[in-house]
Amino acid sequence: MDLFEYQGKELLRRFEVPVPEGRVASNPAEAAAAAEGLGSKVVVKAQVQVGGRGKAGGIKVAESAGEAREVAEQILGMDIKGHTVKRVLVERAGDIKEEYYLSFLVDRSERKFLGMMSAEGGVEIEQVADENPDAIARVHVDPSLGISDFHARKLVFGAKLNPAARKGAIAMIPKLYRAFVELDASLVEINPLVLTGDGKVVALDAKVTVDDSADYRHPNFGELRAAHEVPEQERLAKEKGLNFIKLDGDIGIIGNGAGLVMATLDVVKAAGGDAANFLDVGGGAGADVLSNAIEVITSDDNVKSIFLNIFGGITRGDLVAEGIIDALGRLDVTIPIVVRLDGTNAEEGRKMLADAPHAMLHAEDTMLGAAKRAVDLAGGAGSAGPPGGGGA
Amino acid sequence: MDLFEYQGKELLRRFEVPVPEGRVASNPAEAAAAAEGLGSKVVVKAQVQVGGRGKAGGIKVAESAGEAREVAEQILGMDIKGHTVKRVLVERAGDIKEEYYLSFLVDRSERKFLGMMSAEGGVEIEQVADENPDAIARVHVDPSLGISDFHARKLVFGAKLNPAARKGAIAMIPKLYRAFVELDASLVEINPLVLTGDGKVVALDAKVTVDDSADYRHPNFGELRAAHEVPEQERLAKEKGLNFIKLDGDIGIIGNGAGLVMATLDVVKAAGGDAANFLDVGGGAGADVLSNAIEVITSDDNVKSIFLNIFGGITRGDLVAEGIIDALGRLDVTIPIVVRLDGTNAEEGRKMLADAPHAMLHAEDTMLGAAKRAVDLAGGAGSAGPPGGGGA
Amino acid sequence: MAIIVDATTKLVVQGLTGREGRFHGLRNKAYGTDLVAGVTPGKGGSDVEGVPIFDTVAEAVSDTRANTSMVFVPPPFAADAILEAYDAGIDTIITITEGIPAMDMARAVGYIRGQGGAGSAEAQNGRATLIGPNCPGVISPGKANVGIIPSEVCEAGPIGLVSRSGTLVYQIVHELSQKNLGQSTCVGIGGDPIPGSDFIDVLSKFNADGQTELVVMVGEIGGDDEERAAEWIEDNMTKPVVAYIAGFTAPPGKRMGHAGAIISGSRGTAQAKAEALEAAGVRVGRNPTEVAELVVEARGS
Amino acid sequence: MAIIVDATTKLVVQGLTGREGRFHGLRNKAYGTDLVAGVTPGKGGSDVEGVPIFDTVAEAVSDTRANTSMVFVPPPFAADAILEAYDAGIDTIITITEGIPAMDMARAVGYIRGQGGAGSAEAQNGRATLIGPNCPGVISPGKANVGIIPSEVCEAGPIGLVSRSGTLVYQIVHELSQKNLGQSTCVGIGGDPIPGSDFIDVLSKFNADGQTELVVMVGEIGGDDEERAAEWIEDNMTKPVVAYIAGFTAPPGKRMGHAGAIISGSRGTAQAKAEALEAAGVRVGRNPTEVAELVVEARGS
Repeated sequence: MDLFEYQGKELLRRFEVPVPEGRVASNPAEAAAAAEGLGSKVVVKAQVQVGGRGKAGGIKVAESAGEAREVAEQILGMDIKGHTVKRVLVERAGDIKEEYYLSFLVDRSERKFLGMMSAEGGVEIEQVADENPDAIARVHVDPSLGISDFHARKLVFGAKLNPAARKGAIAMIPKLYRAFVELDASLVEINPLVLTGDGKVVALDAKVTVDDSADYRHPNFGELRAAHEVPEQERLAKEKGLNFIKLDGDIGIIGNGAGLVMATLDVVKAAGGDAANFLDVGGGAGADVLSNAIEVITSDDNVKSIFLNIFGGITRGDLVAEGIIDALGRLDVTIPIVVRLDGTNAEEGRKMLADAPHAMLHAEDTMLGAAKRAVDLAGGAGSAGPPGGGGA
Repeated sequence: MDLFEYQGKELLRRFEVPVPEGRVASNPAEAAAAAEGLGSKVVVKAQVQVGGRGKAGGIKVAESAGEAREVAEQILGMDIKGHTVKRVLVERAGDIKEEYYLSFLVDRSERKFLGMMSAEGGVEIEQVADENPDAIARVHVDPSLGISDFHARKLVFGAKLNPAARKGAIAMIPKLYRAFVELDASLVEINPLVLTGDGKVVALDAKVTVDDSADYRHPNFGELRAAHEVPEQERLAKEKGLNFIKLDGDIGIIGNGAGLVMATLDVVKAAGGDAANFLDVGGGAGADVLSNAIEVITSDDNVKSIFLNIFGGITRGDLVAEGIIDALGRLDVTIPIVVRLDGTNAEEGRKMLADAPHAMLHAEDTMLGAAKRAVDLAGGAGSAGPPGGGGA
Repeated sequence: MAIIVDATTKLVVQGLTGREGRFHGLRNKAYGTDLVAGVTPGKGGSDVEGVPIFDTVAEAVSDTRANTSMVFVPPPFAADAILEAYDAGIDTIITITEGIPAMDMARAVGYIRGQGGAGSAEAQNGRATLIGPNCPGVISPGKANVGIIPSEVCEAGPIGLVSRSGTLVYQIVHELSQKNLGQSTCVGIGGDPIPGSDFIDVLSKFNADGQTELVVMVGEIGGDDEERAAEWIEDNMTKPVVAYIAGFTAPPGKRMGHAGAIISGSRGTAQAKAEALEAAGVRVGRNPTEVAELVVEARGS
Repeated sequence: MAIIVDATTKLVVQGLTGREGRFHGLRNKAYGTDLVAGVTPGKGGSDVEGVPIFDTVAEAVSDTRANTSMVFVPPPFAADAILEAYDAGIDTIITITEGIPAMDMARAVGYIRGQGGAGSAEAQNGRATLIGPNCPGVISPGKANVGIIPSEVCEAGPIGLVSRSGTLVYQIVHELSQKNLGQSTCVGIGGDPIPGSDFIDVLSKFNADGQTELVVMVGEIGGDDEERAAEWIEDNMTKPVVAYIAGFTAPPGKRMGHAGAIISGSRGTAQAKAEALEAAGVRVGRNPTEVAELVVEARGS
C-alpha cells in the first residue's frame, strides 16, 4: 500500500523523524481551522499519489486562515493526472535553504536495504540518476546487522551535503531507517529533505510504501487503507479474495497464478485481442472462487468474451469445473466463455463440463487455441500485432 | 559489576520478565513496612553476592509484618561466607510447583550468546552439568541476528520442561534475552525459574553481571554501583585510576598491564615470596599515576618490600622514573622498592634513578633478579616452592 | 544427478499437521519422496500416517537425519521456521508459504546466505540452499518432489527448468512433456521481494549438473533478476538456455499479484528482459508453446 | 613473508587526528609502515604531517588503496569504526581501543566473521582479519608495525609470537631478542571477552607462513582459549610451539584487569592450561626467561 503524504508523515513522526507540523483537512473549513491552529504562514498541499502536483497547482502558500480556506477550496476536488484531490495537508511553512533527497528501499538483487542520498533534491531522482549519477550516494544495510552510524556518514559525506546540514542529517538517517524497518516498508522516500533557515533538517515530503503481507502486525494499517479509494469492481473482487486489475480491452481474463495470467494476456495480445482485466484466482481456488470470478468479469459491460485459463497445481480441475457450472447456473451469462483446463484433476473437470453443455461455454485444449477462439468470439482481432521484442 | 538480586530483578522487571513483587529493606522497620505493603505472606532474603545463603539461614518466610521485622532482624548483619548482610529483599511468597534453570551469557569461544535451560533448577548448574549433562539444553544466539522464537522453543523442548510451563517459558525467554542485550550484561542467570501453583513462570532469583565498559550508556549503573562496598584501599586505588586487588602476602607488586603483573606474581612466588597485592597501572601511565601507585602500596602495613616491574610500550620509562622520584620525595618511604625498568625510554629512566639515589631504591636488570631481590629484602623466602604444573 | 532434491533427500515438513502441509507432504511421500518427519511444536510424539512428529527441527534431525525441510507454516511464523531449520543443520530449505513479510525474509535470507561483500548476489555463501518463499517447490522427476508441483505433468529427462512463476512451471513443463522433453529438475523460485535463491543461483547448479543438458528459465516483469541472469549466462553458462518472459502486455506500474512484478522505469519490462537475454545468446520464446519448440530446435542444432 | 602486516600493508588510521592516534600512527610511519591515510569525520581535506585525512574510510580506500586499518577511536564509536572499515573493503582491521562494550564487539565480530555453523570458532569465515580490540597491535619486524608495540625490542627472524597480554608481548620479545631469536610477526590478540582473532586463528596463519619456524604463544588465566588452542595444535600444527601462561598464583575468582581473566571452575586455571598444552606436545615455560631458553632448546633439537 502506498500511503498518502499526511499518513506517511504521521508515521515518521512516531519514529522522531523531523517533519513539519501539520494537519489534514478534507474541506475548506477544516483547512482554515488547521491554519488557525498552526498560527503561522502555512502550505496547503493536495494529497494525491502522483508526482508533479506542485506544477499542477496542487501546492499553495497561505498567509492566513482565511487564505488557507480559499486555496483549499481551489485545490480540493482538483484533478491531478487523473487523481481527484479529496484531502489537503495544511503545514506550517518553513524557510527552506536547500533541498536534498533521501530514501531507503528493499534491494531485491542484493537482498539488502539500500539507502540513497543526494544533495540534489526536489527533482525526480531518476533524472538525477540519468544526468549526474555521481550525485547519488548509496549504502547497503544488511538487514541482520541493522544500521550503524557509519552508514549515515557514508550517505551524508558521500552526497557532499552542506556541512551545515551534516549533523541533522546524520541524526535523522538512523531514525528513518528504523521507521522503514518497523513499519514493514518497502520504500520510504523523502524528497525533498530540506535544510531550514534555522539549520534544521526536516522531511518536507514523504512517500511511504508498506508491505501488505505485514498487515497482521500493524493494526493501524486497516485505518490507513480505508482512506484509499479503490475502483468499485476491484473492491468487490478483493472482498471475494480475487486479485483483480481493470484494463482497457474487451476480453475478460481469468487464470490461476500471476505468471500464467500475465502469459495469458500476452497470448491474447498476440492473437490480436486486448485484455479487459487481470484476474488471478490464486492457488488452491475452490468452486466458489471460480464462480465469483466469473460473476465479477461478467458484470463488466465492456467484456465481449472471457478466456478462463487454469493449470491446476493445488487448484483442482474438478472444482474449477464445478465453479463454472455453478456460475452458468446462477448467472444469466450472455457472453462466451472459452475454457482451457489442465493439470491436477483436469480430466475430471473437462468431463464435467462436457456433461453440462451451455451455449456460452467453449472448451479448448491449448492456451494458444483458446486465445484465438476468445478473440474471434469477441468480434475478431483489434489493432494489435504481435508484442514487440526481437523474435526467435 | 555483579548486581545484587534486588537490583537485577528491578532491571529485569523493566523488560517485562516476570519477577515476584518485592521491596528492598536495610533495617527491620523497613522490612516490616515492606511486608505490610505487600499484604501477604512474604519471604525475607539476605542480599549477598554468594551462593548458599538459604542453607546459611539467610532466607526466611514471614507470615506477618511483625514476623518480617523479626526475621529481618536476624538476617541483617549476618555473616554469610565472609559477606555481611546489609540489605534484605522482602518478596511476596508464592506457591512453587517446580524449579528450573535459565541463563544467557557471552560465549567467548563461539563469539555468540549462549542460552541454557534445565528442568533441574534450584541447584548449582555446575552440579547438573557434572551429573546429568543431558539435562541442560543449550542454544547459541548470533548477536547480529538476535533471538527468534525457535531459540526459545529449542530451550524449552530441549530441557523437557513440564508442558504446563511451556507457554510461560517461551514467552519469557525472548524478554530475558532482550534484557541481557540491552543491559549490556555478560550474564543473566535465573535459578530457580519457577512454575507457580497458578501456572505462571516467574524468576525467583536473578544474578545479573553487567559490563563495566558499557557504563557510559547506562546512567543508572553508577547508582547501582554505589550499593556495592569496596575495601577502602581498593576504593582509593580506583579513584586514582589504578586496577588494584588486595592479596595475602607481603611483597607489594606494581606493574603495567594485567598479563605482566600476573607474570610478576608468578615469579615472586617462584622466588619464594607472596604478593601483597595486584596493582596494574594500565597503559600509558604518567608520573602521577606511578607516584600514586607507590603511595597506595606503602600505605599497607603488611608490605615489607615492593617490586615495581615496568615494560614500557605506551608507558614511558622516563615518566616512570619521574613518578618514583616524586613519591620518594613526598612520602616517607621506609620499605625497599626494587625497580626493573625496560622498554620505551627505559634507558633515560634508569639514568634518572641512578642520578637520584635513595636508600630504599634498588635497581635490577631482569624480572627474575628483581623478584629474588624483593623477596630477600622482605626478609627471605616464605613457605612457597615453585608453582605447580608439569615442568619443561 | 538432478539438483536440490533427489533420491538422497530426507524430508522433514514443518507444519505437517496442518491441513495443507499434511495434504502436500503426504502427496510428496506418495510420489516417492523420503518423508521422514514432521515438526509441530507441542505435537511431538504423535504421527501423521506413520510419519513421526517432533517438537523441534533439531530433534527431527537428530532422530531421522533429515537433510531437507519444506516449510508450510503460516506467514507470521515462517521466517522463524526457516531459521530453525538452518540452525538444526538442514541443508535445503524449501518454503512454500505465501505472504511472509519482506522484512522477515530480508533478515532470514540475509543471515543464512551470509553477508559477503561484492558478488554476494551471485552465489550463495552460506551452508544451506534456500528456495522460495511463495513458490511451488522443486521436483526432480522420478526422484523426489518437495512442494506442490503436480507431478503428473513431469517426466524425467535432460531439461532443467527454473521459474519465478508457479503456474508457469506447470504450463511449461506440460509443453515440454508433450514433446517428450523430460526434466532433470523443475525449480520454482517464487516472486517475492526477497527470494532465497534467484535465477543465477539455480542456473549455476544446473550448469554443474551432469543430467541437465539445457535449461529453460521463466521470468516475468519487475526487478532485474532476468537482466542479471543474462549477464551471468553470457560469462558462465556452458549449456544452452531457452527463456520465456511473461508480461509483455502488462501495463506499466500495475501490480500483478507478485510484489516483484512492478515495472520500474525502463528496466524491468518484459521487452528489456527479453532483449538482455537474447543479447546473451538465449533464445526467448513468445509463448509457452514456442518455448518448447525452441528447446527442440536448440537440441537439434 | 610474515603474517597480517608486512611490506604490502597500506595503512589507514581511524582516529589519526586524535592525540594517541596521531602519536602512534606517526610512530608506525617512522618505523617504515606505509601510512597512507587517516579518517576523521568532518576533517576530510586536512592532513597530519602530510598524511591526508578523509571523512570516511570508503573515500580513503578509494583514493589511497589502503588495505589495513588501525582503529584508535574512543570506545563508544569503535565498533562502528570497525564495521565501517569492513564495509569499505579493508582486509585487516587492528583495533587498539580499550573498553569497548562486549555487546558492540559481539555484534561487529559476529557479523564480520560470518555466522557459520559448527567449527565457526576454528577459522575466520569472513573476508577480513580482525585483531583486537584492547590489544597492542601487530609488528612484523623490519616490514611494518601497526599498533603500540615498542619496535626497539624487536628483531626480524623466524619466531612467531601471539599473546593475549600486551606487556607480556614486550617482555617475551625482549627475552627472545636478547638471545638473538628474531621474530617473523608479533601479534597481540587482546584479552577482551569477544576477540576478533583468537590463538587458533593466528596459529593457523603462522603455520602457513614461510618465514615462521617456531611459535611462542602467551596465554593467561580465564576462558578456555588456550585449551582449545592445545587441541588445535595437536591436530594441525606442523611447527614447534612454546608457551607461557601468566597467572599461576592468581587467586581464584579475582578479576585481574582483563574481563577474560576470571577463573571459571577447574578449566581456566593456569595449571589446566599448561597441562593441556603440554599434553599437546607444547613446551611450557615457567617464566619469560625460561620461555626464551625453551625456544633455543626446541630449535636445537
